[in-house]
Amino acid sequence: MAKTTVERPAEDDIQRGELLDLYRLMLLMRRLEESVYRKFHEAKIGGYLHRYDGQEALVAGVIPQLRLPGDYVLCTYRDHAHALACGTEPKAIMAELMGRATGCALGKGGSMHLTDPERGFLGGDGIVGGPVPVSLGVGYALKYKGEGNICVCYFGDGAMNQGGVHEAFNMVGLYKLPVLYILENNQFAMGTSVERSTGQPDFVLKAQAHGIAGERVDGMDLLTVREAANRAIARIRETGEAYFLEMTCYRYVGHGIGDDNTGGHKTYRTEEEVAEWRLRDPIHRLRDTMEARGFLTAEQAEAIDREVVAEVEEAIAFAEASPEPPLDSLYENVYS
Amino acid sequence: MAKTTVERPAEDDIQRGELLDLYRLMLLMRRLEESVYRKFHEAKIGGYLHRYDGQEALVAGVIPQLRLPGDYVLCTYRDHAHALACGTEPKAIMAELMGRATGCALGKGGSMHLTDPERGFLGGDGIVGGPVPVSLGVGYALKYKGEGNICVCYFGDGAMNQGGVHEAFNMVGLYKLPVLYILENNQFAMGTSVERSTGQPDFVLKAQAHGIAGERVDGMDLLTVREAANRAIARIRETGEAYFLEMTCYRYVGHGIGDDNTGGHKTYRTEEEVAEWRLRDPIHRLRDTMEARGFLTAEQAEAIDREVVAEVEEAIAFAEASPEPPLDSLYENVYS
Amino acid sequence: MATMRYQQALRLAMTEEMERDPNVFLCGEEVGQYQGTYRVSEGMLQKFGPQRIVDTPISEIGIAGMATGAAMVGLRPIAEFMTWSFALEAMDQLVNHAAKITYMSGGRIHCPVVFRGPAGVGTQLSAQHSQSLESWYAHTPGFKVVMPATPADAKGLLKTAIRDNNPIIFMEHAGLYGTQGEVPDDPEFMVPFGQAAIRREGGDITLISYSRGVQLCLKAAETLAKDKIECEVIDLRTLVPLDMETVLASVRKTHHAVVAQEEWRNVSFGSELSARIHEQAFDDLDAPVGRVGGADVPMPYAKNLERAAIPTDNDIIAAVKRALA
Amino acid sequence: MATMRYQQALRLAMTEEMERDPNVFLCGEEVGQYQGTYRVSEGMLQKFGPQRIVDTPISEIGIAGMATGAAMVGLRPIAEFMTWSFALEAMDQLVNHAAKITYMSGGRIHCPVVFRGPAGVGTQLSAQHSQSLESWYAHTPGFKVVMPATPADAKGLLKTAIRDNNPIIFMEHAGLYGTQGEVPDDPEFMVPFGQAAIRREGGDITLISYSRGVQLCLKAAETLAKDKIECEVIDLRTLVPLDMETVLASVRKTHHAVVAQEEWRNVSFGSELSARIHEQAFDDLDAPVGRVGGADVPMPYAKNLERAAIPTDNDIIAAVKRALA
Ligand SMILES: Cc1ncc(C[n+]2csc(CCOP(=O)(O)OP(=O)(O)O)c2C)c(N)n1
Ligand SMILES: Cc1ncc(C[n+]2csc(CCOP(=O)(O)OP(=O)(O)O)c2C)c(N)n1
Ligand SMILES: [Mg+2]
Ligand SMILES: [Mg+2]
Repeated sequence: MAKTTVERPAEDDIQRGELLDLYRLMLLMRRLEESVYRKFHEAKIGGYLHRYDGQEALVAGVIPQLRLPGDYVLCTYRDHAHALACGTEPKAIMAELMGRATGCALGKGGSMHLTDPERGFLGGDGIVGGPVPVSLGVGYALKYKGEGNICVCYFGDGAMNQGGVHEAFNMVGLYKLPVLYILENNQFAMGTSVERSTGQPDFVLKAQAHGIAGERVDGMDLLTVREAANRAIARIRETGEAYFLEMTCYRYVGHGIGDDNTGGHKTYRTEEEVAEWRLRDPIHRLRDTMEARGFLTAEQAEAIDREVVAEVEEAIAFAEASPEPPLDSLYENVYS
Repeated sequence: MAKTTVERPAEDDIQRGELLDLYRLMLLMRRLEESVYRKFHEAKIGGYLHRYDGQEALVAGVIPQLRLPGDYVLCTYRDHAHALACGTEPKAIMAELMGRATGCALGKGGSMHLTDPERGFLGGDGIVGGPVPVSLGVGYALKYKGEGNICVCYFGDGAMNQGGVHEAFNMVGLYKLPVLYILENNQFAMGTSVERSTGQPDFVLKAQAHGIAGERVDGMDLLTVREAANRAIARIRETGEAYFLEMTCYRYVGHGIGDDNTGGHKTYRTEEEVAEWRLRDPIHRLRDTMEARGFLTAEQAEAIDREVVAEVEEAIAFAEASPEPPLDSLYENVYS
Repeated sequence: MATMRYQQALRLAMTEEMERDPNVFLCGEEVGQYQGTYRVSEGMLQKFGPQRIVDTPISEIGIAGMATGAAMVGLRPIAEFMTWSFALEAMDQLVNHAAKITYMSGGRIHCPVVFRGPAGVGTQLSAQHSQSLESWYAHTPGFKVVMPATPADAKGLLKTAIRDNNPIIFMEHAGLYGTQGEVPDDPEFMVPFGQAAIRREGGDITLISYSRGVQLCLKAAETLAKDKIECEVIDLRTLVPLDMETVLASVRKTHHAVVAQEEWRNVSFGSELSARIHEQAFDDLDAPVGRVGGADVPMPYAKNLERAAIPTDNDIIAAVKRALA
Repeated sequence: MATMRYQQALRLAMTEEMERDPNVFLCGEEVGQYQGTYRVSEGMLQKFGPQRIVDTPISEIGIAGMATGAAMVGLRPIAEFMTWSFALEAMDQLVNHAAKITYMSGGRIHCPVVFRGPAGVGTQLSAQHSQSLESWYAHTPGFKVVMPATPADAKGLLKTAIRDNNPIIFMEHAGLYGTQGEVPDDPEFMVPFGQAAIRREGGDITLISYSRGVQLCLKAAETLAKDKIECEVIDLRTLVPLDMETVLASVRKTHHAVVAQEEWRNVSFGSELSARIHEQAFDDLDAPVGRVGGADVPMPYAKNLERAAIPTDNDIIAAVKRALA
């Protein structure tokens, strides 16, 4: 993951350093997401575009604890934060969003298909539930190779209603594979709330029904997520068996750029509801904790923010200056 | 269902009459199944062929309690018994098995696709798990029409590993639809035992995870099945909500004609295991009970058996005497 | 007659049919409270209520089974796929159930269901969301395959589909939703299946297409007219049933043909059409039938690559010139 | 050289490749303890153990995902579908994942996986179990589509498939499993993709097919030889990549062609082949390319109807006579 440049005190305060890194990472995610709609409206970015604002702790609390490369990460189309956490350069991400030759997928994937296999990031997936059957295969391969690595697979609450997810869960439970499932329960699948989409809302029970143990976690608090993920990862490395974490969280913006365009979100939630969840913002919460513990001053926070914003602007400049993919690459990569 | 012609005592003993009917029905199922392999080896029947020997109580204990027509029945390719219980003539069944114009599907469906919609039998399905998503639609339509009818959907233990089953369960649980699910847990999916195919073997829990209540039932005992089905049906008609019955049972013969040909079953179970289950045979068990209660004498039992065998032979003769479908029917029924 | 968008015409067709027949209902993801991902069903939940406008979980197998099962017992469901790409999840229910139940039951069970939703390419949705696969459905006996090119056809063909007693694959083009056109408001206005429309008459060459491909053909025809090349443009409307009479009559007149589609070109509907024209009008042809189709690659995201992957009127013009050379 | 059955040749190919490369494994329903539904993997569990011969639940989406995911991180899985009809359940994992991941990742992720299993018709399995859909896969960019007709090709093509770095659709014909033939036992014997085999030389007409269709063509050719009609019979071996050179060279010599397949005829691989021959050899053709295919109906169960639905050598003979008339 990106390293902070804030000066450290002489005495090497690991915990402080770690928290600063995570704070910076979450802020980088937020600032990057805040920039993409602007670029979409400037017609620099096209297609579907899904932001992670509000869910940052689910990624910052988990991925930095992995061994990358070695372990693997799979996620949905809402994948910008995951790529950042795996260490993909903001430049390569922004260039991919703009469909440039310098993008992490040479401009062929776009927002929903960021990828960086050398860093263990197997990419986003545009199909709801799609990464879960794939995680079964990745998990099987990791067990097969026997090097003690694990696979982390992110997916949404709406994906719990995909049959393929249940087939894969059952097989992962049956074969006992080293996969950590992170359910990004942000309360909605597009405009459909969890209550309107499931016959039984306890997702942990759905995983247990296939032989995968799990628990529910407050996904709005980085330290809570980090602690739960730490336990889960240790347990998986030790037992080789899968674990399921349902993370309660919330997406601040519409489902995707289209949702905002249509104002569709007004049909499924109120501005008040969004405002209430924003009060639990994981970035502010971490900042308060760190300030309380004397890990971070207002000035340092400002500095980090300026840095991060600069990094995003730099990525944008890089992407905009990058060439489009050559036309003859159209027929390349269809086959290996 | 087929009526018995055994004389009744003057005082109308309903319970006795009912039990005799069910005994006769189960015996008819058994004798019919015993005849089909013979006909296959005579090359009168082709394709796949799956027998129900040993599982008769799952059908005899449930379907006769339905309102047919009105209610609907869906099941798997192992469907001969279900058709008989719905009242499809043995002649029409045997003719279908032999691919004759007089078959219940004009010879176009065969063993796996017996059907009799006018009697509420929506047919067998060659796809594992296939009937379950369909049952969601049938259940939705029954609720939509609001006439208090229900759908009964049979499927196997192996089908619990099909994603479509989980999608449908969740939606049936969400919409609260009048469907009775009968899991024919005969311990194996072809050569794969339940233990080797699921990450968590409590199937009732899998249904509950989607909001469908259920229980496990001894499927080798007709009276137990009948009582459980009676409660379940009443409950569904009253609440309009689905219910799930996992029926423990056993198939005496190979998975299908192919299994017997290849001797494949020797790879997954012993003759001793089969013999043990045969000791719990539902037909013998009912016969013993009825003899004990003085409902049935050895002579009457013999008479019923002779009758039933004659009925099967008559069906065979009818089928063999029936014409093949006309060649120009090949292009008929592709569209309605 | 009223001027409306393709999208509104679809809504009007569904609304009229639901008013006419209480057995018709609509189910799919976000069709109700959210007012439709592409606004096709906007307002219908308020009008018909939750029993007839059914929001579903993200469960395409469930949606397809729900529609198929309900159709088997007498309802007339309309199932919306948020986009046709997601129907890949439901392929078993579609192909091994909906399309075959009538045949397997010897005609005793009917399956009057419409599977509809947007397909089509062109807005950088990238590989997983940019395929329509009409060729797959046309290959599969039991389906009728409908692909309207105009608002009037969107209404007339959808009404015909809803009243048909068979499983219908009704593919809309997301890129056409916004297009305006005259639409008859007569509630009995229907467009029959299997009757192609001649969108432009011409004697030099026959251009055959469907869905948005028709627009490309008309655009190409206009340009070519300036060079005194007169194209006859045929809109097939339905791929199954297929109106070969209209196609052959035109080819016998023009002696040249180009078939155009946005979908992948290899082993596609265009292949079938080309093969049939060669088989049935071989001696009338002065040149082999030209084919224009999408590049045989998963759709790339980058704007310039996507543009290069999708056929344009210029590709059609080039094919016409090759055919007439 | 050894004489063995098609089925044994497949087993030999998998066994040799698994001995050669520890990253190769086989997963599927009943491939292990049950010894394979059609005995293709008989004895392999005993030889390679449960980690490399993996019995799966009846979960085709899971099987496809397991193979795709494992391939993405460096293993070389072989996934068996008990029959190809059941791949309908897994279509999203196959088409929207396996076939596209390489392209979507800009070539950074590879997907060396073989999806194999029996297809084919002819034993009264009725509608849901009687379809191969090779046309669907051939339509989809990203797949290579392989359909061996002989025991030697079964071995040589499967070995090439296992060593290929792309998702391979490897369709066997259940009706060919029992056929005997000479098979090279050299562990380096491979049959390259995209090289058709001329199974019989002849100057009057070119018959092009694959899988069991090749046998029908050879049978028809024998009969026709008695009437002094010499057929050249081409076995394509792989539908993607497609060896048009061999096809065109033959057609330029014979000036007549018939394409034959057992699969449904409408919008099929045969349509593409016919279209291409017309496009690329129009002036060499003395008659339109004939097409023979299965009846466009869901497969009926009754023996007489099934027989009528499946093409025979007589249908090919009739097509040849029409072409030469
Ligand atoms: C199989 C499939 N069906 C439908 C869609 C369209 N779609 C994209 S995202 C989405 C909502 C998913 O919600 P959830 O799983 O909760 O993830 P979130 O977007 O909330 O992160 C839908 C319906 C899709 N991409 N794939
Ligand atoms: C989707 C699908 N996969 C595989 C098959 C092949 N198959 C037919 S029956 C069967 C076993 C099913 O076992 P179970 O569900 O327990 O039912 P049972 O045969 O025991 O009654 C299999 C694997 C199929 N018909 N459909
Ligand atoms: Mg969500
Ligand atoms: Mg079973």
